[in-house]
Amino acid sequence: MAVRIQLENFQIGAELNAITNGRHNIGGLCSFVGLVREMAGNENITSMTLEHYPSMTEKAIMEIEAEAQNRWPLEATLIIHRYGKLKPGDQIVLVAAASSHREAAFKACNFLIDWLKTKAPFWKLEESFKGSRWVNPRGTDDEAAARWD
Amino acid sequence: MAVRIQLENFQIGAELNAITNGRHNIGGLCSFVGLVREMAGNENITSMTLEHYPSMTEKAIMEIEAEAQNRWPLEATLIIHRYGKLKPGDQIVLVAAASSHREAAFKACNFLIDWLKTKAPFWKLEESFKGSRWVNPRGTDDEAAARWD
Amino acid sequence: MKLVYFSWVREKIGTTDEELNPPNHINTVSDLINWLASRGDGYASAFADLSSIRIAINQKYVKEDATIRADDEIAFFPPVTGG
Amino acid sequence: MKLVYFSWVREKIGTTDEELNPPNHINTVSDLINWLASRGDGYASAFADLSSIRIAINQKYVKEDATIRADDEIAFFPPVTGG
Repeated sequence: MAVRIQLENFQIGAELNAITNGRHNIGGLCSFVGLVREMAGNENITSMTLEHYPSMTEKAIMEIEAEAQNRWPLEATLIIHRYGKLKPGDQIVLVAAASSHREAAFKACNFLIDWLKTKAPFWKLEESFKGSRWVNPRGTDDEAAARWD
Repeated sequence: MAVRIQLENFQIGAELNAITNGRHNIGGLCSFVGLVREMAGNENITSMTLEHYPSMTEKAIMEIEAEAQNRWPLEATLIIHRYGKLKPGDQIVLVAAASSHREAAFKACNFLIDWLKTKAPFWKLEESFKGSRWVNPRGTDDEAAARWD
Repeated sequence: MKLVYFSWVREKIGTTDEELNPPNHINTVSDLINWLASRGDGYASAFADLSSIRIAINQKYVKEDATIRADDEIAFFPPVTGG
Repeated sequence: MKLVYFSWVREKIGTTDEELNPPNHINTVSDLINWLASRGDGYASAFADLSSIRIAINQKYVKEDATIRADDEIAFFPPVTGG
């Protein structure tokens, strides 16, 4: 039950351990880390800048988290989303869901990242030697998000 | 592309970082950690002992891993499975799949744990103050595994 | 009311946010968009394809037919690409 | 041939593994199971419900109709519960 929007990097191990430490009712912890890829289409990107809507972002993500809590019996959820200028290989986002059973953990984690993609107010600017361009949402992202409607 | 069967615990952060370190073509890393729950049905368990078939286990899991590699475009996979006597809250298994796109990472990770559940030669003995009993496979595990047939 | 812009909407309009007082007959987001588009090329370009525009009032997603009020914070931006 | 047992199959039979030389007419896993079940109560109990028995020959899953050879390692165990 935690949402953090931050410039800084995060330590996956420390974050995931904090979820399960001392908890004996968690049977499965599913997590997803999104990273900046070097290749965007056929182009090598040098950096990616994430813009967001500060006063809305946390609120929007907390609503997504609350929706996941409603849908599945979760022991814990965590969403950390970075903004600012990132380089290829950098971590962008960490999503985690813990439950007594693995199916709930998997589905909730998948749901969280799908809805983040299409509902969290972030915009990605890919920068290469040729210039910069705003990333267009992928149609597959809308389809993935629509699975949960 | 790594399978480890071990008595010792593992560090999630170190394991996942090793997958992505220096790799700039990974867009998504999905992982799942299975842990020992304190409650088994209505009973408090004091420990769980995992027996396995040493000469078969690694081979069987490598086949599952190879099948995942065949089905999805994966940049990396990792499966660590513990055996021996564990306590509530202890980590049992770590499964991770990395891909350029998140859908492949998610599906492969989910596939790996589903097939591990029904195809990797492990048996769990739950120990409580009332005695010990071998865990029966859950019907839902078979259904989950059958989704990928 | 406060208007805020993100991503290429911000770039086309040329500012991150502004305080504007539209005329009284501007009651909905749709009215507001038409009024803004008449204020200059940057706005017109930003709002040229409404299928690419998402709207939030006071940090909540709304549709173009939503009613606007004087003290609202109204945000315009392209489809989001989080995660 | 080498026979290995796990979980409650091992407990019922009372040993982790053993070297046995079944008679010549024992050609399949099914034959072997019937022969073993006739050797004592522990075996009979272990093989009482074949729907709960899984089989591997030389570390590969097989069905009951699989052919067995003298130098095989044949494993009997309940359905697995990995992960």
